[in-house]
Amino acid sequence: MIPTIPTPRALRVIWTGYVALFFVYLVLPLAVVAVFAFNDSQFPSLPWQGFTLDWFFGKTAPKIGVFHERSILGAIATSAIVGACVAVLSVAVGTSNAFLFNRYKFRGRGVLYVLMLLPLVVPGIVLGISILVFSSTVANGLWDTAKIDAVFLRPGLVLVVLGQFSFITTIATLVISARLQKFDQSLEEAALNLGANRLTAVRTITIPFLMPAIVGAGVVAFLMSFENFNTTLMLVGSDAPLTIAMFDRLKEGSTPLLNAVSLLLMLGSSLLALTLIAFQKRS
Amino acid sequence: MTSAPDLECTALTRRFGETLAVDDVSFSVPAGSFFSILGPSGCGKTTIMRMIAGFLEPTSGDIAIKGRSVLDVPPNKRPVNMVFQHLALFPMMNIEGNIGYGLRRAGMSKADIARKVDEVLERIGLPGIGKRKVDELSGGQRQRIAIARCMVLEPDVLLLDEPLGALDLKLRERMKIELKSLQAAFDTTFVYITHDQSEALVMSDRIAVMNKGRFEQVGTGQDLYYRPETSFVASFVGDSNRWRGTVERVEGGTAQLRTDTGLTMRAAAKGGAAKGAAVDIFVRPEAIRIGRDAADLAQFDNQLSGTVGSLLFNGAASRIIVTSDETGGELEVTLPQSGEFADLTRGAPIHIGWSAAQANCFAAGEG
Amino acid sequence: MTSAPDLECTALTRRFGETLAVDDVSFSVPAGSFFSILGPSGCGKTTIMRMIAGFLEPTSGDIAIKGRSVLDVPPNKRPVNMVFQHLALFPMMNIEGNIGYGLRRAGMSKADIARKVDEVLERIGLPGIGKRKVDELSGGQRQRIAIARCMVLEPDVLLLDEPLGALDLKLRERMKIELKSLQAAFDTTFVYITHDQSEALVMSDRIAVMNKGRFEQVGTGQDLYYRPETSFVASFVGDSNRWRGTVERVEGGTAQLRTDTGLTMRAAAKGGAAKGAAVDIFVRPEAIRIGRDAADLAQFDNQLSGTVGSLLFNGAASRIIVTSDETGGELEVTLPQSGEFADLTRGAPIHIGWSAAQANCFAAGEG
Amino acid sequence: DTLRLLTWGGYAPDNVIAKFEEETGHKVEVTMSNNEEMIAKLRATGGGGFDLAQPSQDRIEGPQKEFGIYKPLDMSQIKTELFTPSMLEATKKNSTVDGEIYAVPHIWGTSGLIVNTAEADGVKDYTDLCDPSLEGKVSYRLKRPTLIGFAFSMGLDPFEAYGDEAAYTEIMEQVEQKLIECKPVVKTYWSGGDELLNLVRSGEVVAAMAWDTGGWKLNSDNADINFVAPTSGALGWIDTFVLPAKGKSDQAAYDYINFVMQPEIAAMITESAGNFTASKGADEFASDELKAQYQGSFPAEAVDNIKWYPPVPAGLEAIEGGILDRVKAAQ
Amino acid sequence: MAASARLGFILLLMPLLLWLTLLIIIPHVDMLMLSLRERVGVGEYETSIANYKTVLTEPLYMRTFMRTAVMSILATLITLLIAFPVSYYIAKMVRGRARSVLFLLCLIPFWVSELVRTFGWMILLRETGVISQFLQWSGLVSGPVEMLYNDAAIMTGLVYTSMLFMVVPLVTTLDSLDDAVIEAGYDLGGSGWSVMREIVIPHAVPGIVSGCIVVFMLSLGNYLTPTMLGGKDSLWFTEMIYSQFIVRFNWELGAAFGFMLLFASSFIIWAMLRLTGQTLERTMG
Ligand SMILES: Nc1ncnc2c1ncn2[C@@H]1O[C@H](COP(=O)(O)OP(=O)(O)OP(=O)(O)O)[C@@H](O)[C@H]1O
Ligand SMILES: Nc1ncnc2c1ncn2[C@@H]1O[C@H](COP(=O)(O)OP(=O)(O)OP(=O)(O)O)[C@@H](O)[C@H]1O
Ligand SMILES: NCCCCNCCCN
Ligand SMILES: [Mg+2]
Ligand SMILES: [Mg+2]
Repeated sequence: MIPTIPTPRALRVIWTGYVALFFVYLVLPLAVVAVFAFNDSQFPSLPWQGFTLDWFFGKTAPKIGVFHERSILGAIATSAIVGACVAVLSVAVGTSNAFLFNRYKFRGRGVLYVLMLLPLVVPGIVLGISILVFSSTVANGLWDTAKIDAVFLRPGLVLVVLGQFSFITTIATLVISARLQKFDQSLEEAALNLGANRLTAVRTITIPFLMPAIVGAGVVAFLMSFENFNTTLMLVGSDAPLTIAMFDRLKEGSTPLLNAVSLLLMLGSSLLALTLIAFQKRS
Repeated sequence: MTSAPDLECTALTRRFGETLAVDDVSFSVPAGSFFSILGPSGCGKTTIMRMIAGFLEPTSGDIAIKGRSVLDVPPNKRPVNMVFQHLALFPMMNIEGNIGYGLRRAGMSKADIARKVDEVLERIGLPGIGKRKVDELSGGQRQRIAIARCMVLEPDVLLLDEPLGALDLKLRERMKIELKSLQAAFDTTFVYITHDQSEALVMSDRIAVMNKGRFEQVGTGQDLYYRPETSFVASFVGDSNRWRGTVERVEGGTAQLRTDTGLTMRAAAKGGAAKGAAVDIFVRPEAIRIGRDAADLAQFDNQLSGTVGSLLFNGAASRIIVTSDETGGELEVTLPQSGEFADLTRGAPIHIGWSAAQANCFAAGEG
Repeated sequence: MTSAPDLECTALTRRFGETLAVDDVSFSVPAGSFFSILGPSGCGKTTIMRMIAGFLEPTSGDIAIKGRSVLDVPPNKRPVNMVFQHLALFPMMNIEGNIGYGLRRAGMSKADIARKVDEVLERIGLPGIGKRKVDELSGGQRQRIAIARCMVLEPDVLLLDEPLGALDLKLRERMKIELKSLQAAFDTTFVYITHDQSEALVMSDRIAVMNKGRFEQVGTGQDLYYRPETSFVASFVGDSNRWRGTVERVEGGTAQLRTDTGLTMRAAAKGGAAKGAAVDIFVRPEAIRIGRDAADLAQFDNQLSGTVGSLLFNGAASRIIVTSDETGGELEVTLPQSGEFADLTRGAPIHIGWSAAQANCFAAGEG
Repeated sequence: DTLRLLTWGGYAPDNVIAKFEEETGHKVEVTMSNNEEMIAKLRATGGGGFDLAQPSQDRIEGPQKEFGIYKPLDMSQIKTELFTPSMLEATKKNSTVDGEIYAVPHIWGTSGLIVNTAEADGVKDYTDLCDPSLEGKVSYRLKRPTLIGFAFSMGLDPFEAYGDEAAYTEIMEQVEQKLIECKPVVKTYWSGGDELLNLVRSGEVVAAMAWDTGGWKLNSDNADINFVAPTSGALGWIDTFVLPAKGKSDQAAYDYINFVMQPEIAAMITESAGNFTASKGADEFASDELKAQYQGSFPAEAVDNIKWYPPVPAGLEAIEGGILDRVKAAQ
Repeated sequence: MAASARLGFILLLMPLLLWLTLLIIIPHVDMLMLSLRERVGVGEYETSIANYKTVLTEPLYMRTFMRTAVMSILATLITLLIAFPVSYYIAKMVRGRARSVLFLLCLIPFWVSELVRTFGWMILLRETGVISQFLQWSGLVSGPVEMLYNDAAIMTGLVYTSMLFMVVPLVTTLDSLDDAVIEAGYDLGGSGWSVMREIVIPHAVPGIVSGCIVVFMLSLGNYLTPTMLGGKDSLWFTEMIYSQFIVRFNWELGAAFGFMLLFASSFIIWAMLRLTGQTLERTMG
């Protein structure tokens, strides 16, 4: 049960075996995705046709590798841009929210807090359509009344960013709030007491304290944006982020090209996560 | 008086909604002295300190430093600094960064800051630790850094809010003595708040005992301990045997009392202890003498025979609990340090006595 | 002896990898007594207790309860119960649920459980709080519930692992006395561990002083305080002035010493203090007498004149620091409770003396 | 300028795009889609977000009337001489709304059957896909062409009923019955052309309703597999060029149309998409193999039997949608 | 000072209000209004509850709706059952480095998108896929087996995708249970099972609830897993929303569907919170 309590050996063995199986279950799908990126076949499946790097570096059809596939590279860039925008926006608003809820007691705070949590329990697709409906209403209204064509209110990257931002901000707020709650406010008072004004105190003391959470929230926001599908699906316009582009491809049939992209994604996010862990350890 | 006191509070009052946290408190602290405010949790100590530091506005009253009112001065401009209860050292900076923080805010040059920081580290006996991180220091060292961080700004008054609260017992004992000598070294006015009477007694020049937002008594440690003026002070400062009782007779400064438990005794009447009044009576365990024979104690105004109920051996601070034969009431009595009664056993008959002057009685309070 | 002791540990040893946490410890606790293990943090106290409770297996040695070895008995079947340092009350149950937990596990009927729970709540002076939640109780009340939860199971031995550690000072003082009377009321064997000497001294029938996995001395509080057998016990139990020194001469049980600071003194030689040996010397502050005149102290083996360095007023426990005229070394001396020297001022000349019997010296340890 | 092109998979191969960019200096962004999603996207954007789209010719009049998502073509910008006249005329006719022309043809082809004759020799018509002996080895799309195809092979004429919602509903309900009955035989409903090809190539699927071009591609690898025109007739479609209402680079769009209709370029597209184009003379450049496959699948009577889609009137899609959902949900 | 505090308050309040009103509240209100609109002709609309009537009277929609809800609840329960022993193992049975390594391992699958994870399952489960081939190779089956395109495949995928969101809150709450409390349970005579039932599980309730809420939400709102792994056999509610919006151009009905989904998820989450006496702030915040 816990190491200090004598437990029957059999139970211990069964339990450990179960956990081992669980990890096999976790790893298996990713492992096959990774492995078949190197299969020299048009279809990510057995039999093994031999090892190839064509799905990464191939230049000629049908085996055009990721690094020569313009549309995939473009989609990665789009995803990165969207992710960066979402990360910056949601961390900024999240930090502001964290300060608001942590520092001020005001009427309606409870209601606002629950409202702030709500995007977490709204299905992503509903978030997507509600934003799509609203922005279309506004855009159509502008067009009908003033013949103004508000392009940014039509499906496209702006809406994708807003749609993802609408729920990722909640997560950023929670992550940053959690750390701000651990902040000892007397540190700020100490700074005031030592001659800093309010803004300087926040800048020199509170923000450095929050930094690990801010960076953490930023990375999490970026990753979540990068892999978001449901909300994006409803809001995407002419330039699709990677998940949507891959989904469109997948509808056209699986090819090891998708395995190759997936493998790169795994490597990318592992790298990001490791950097994050290293950063958190350091501070 | 020629020079104004370093700190002077006049009729200071602060409300939080219904709560009257600080209630018409006035005091002044002469330059270079160590002033403590002693009181139980929630009595308003921190509130006073935060008003002085500028984090709270008084509801009414005035705060003057070196004779000039500071009410309109924002906290970052007041010539007072504060050592916080949990020290509030900045964990994201090293020691140098912490001590230099105030100097940087004042716009001092880098070189000057470095020099000053080294100087003050020297002064607190921790030279060369400037590059260390806060969490690489021991509790006592942090304590000193927190003080140095303030002292480097040369404040007129240093405020300390229970700075020893977080330390363990043995370290706290040591730091009491060290704090006092740091104050002497810096020669600055210290205003110290605590709920631990022994801290206040050991370190302070003067102590204010605070209760429910008001100062009950201000004086030296001896004043408070030997000459408490209120029932609260008598009970809060030092240990006492305590009874509720009524006055049966008053004669000069001495009252004849009967406790609710049935004991009769003579005590020094403080305040208006009129006949028939309900009073609180306090007798310190060390004020009670023990004898094997009633005759040994003939000189005392109050005498009692009983049996030893419990032996609370605690080295030099050993006590016994004496159960009165007459009423069954219990009294704590300190054993003499001489070890004369070390051989007492549970259930042994014993006689005790104490003088009326050592028993204080006050009009009964609610405390 | 006719009846086996309630608890007997024989050559108990426990290693954690390289660390020898408990090193060949043997002791026995007679039925109905209060046994304490006193030692600094990390000395192995908790390890002993967890072996007794069954949460750790001894590397070697035996544990017997009422004469029967319990090594093969799992923790939930051992006739001992434990009060954990942070109490470990079940926050998901109310008080009744907590106290009744063990009884439910034993399969007792609902009605009987309810009756027993009421009974024990009565006994610990908290009748009628069965329906409350754990977090609606004060620290002291929780303490008592934690004990009641165990006592309702009528264990042969109750183990207590620093149960007062989390309480504040005043409450701790009160609980010391209360714990002792609870033990008397339940008449059960208590094994109590603590690093606070005053807790151990006040409550225990016998105390084992533990250091680095070993028992240094086992005895009553008086034994430890007045007759320490090792340097560690002398320094850990009670306050002392302490020097390092060398033996210049030995005469019967008395040694002539010179401290590293240059003081000479006569002390009771404990253990093998041979000529030339390095020793630790301990003198309790309350063992030193003060006089205004050197002549008043003629009867003492050791005498010294100096000046008052600091006054540490603390009511009955007031001390002064005396600076030796000769060597500049400092000694802490307790002021008599009589208040005879209450008028001393800083810098006043003073004489002090103490007898050789009150100074203990031991072969120098590392402690 | 940047040309944002909304088109089908295979219609804008990389080599063509590269060549176009090189010759005109425009940049092209390609989004792959299908009819429904093309129209949905354009509807959501009010006809913005793209500069050129390629819906089928039957999907122009209805959506334009209802949502106004296209803009009329300026025929003077289009080199009409590059088009096969009959196809140009047919498309113009079907895409004229309020006297304005909205579309010109690009690629045409048919839907029919892909059959692995070694395994499923008996499949000659759509309804043969329901043969229980093929259980777990059949696939088709769950889209409107399937409904139409099944209707024809059940002896009904859905095109006839286009104007009559009640009659159309009745036909569709019969088809629904059939498809639900057929469901246990189906392995999965495919959604993208290459997905189906993979299924057939790996042997997981032996008979399917699909586009002709896929069958020919498979035939090149495995002679057993080929496109078969169903006995009730293949369904003929023409995918077109239209200008979204709020497209911003009309010039680039016209340039693109004129560029890809050149015979050599059109042949490159045929190579990639597998289908013939409306470019006059491009067939000469097409590979002999493809021509042979086409002729193999389409004997003369089969060509005559092709059922060309008339424009879809508004409202039919709602009926079809309900049918499709019910088929999908049936257990 | 009071004035500057007030200014600060307003400055901090603005982004929150803008975000919540413009991206959450108004869009949902607008969607509600859209769902209450009926198309009566080309470009003509009027207010009515016709869309909701359609939802309630068309058995297909209700069936899909119920099916999605039931499958999501099932997926939540299965995830909980699988994750609990694992979380307990990580939180309480291993120590030190191994512990953080195991915990990190749990997170790894979630460093890639759901699409990739689902893709992995497709490669594993399909008729010519890895598992089928392995079974044939090992002689357990004689011919290829199709494991894709059925409800079991959907369940596998849903549980897989949700695992993290169950394991993390469970490990966190179990971690906060002091070992001494478990030891006290034993010390007072408890056995493994009774300690688990009376102490560990009651303590873990907040974590269980928050895990279940998130997992349920994610399953209900999932689109990729049912469409890709379920193939012909699953109509998921989100798929219907998608097809109403994208394929049918029927935004009005799609909006009504969206509201039904929102309502279902809110209701079940509310019921879950009520039943366990938790609040949203406590479990999510
Ligand atoms: N910001 C506040 N709002 C409302 N009431 C407060 C506030 N700050 C303090 N109080 C109340 O004022 C009273 C005095 O509090 P204060 O913090 O000054 O006590 P204290 O003597 O410092 O106690 P402690 O020793 O526990 O620190 C208490 O009753 C407290 O509840
Ligand atoms: N599970 C363990 N693994 C390794 N070393 C341990 C373990 N438990 C205890 N120790 C080591 O054994 C020694 C004794 O520890 P123990 O907890 O018994 O001390 P303690 O006297 O109870 O101290 P404290 O007063 O701080 O509670 C310490 O050095 C400790 O680091
Ligand atoms: N490979 C792309 C095939 C495109 C087919 N368009 C078909 C339209 C059918 N209505
Ligand atoms: Mg305070
Ligand atoms: Mg311990």
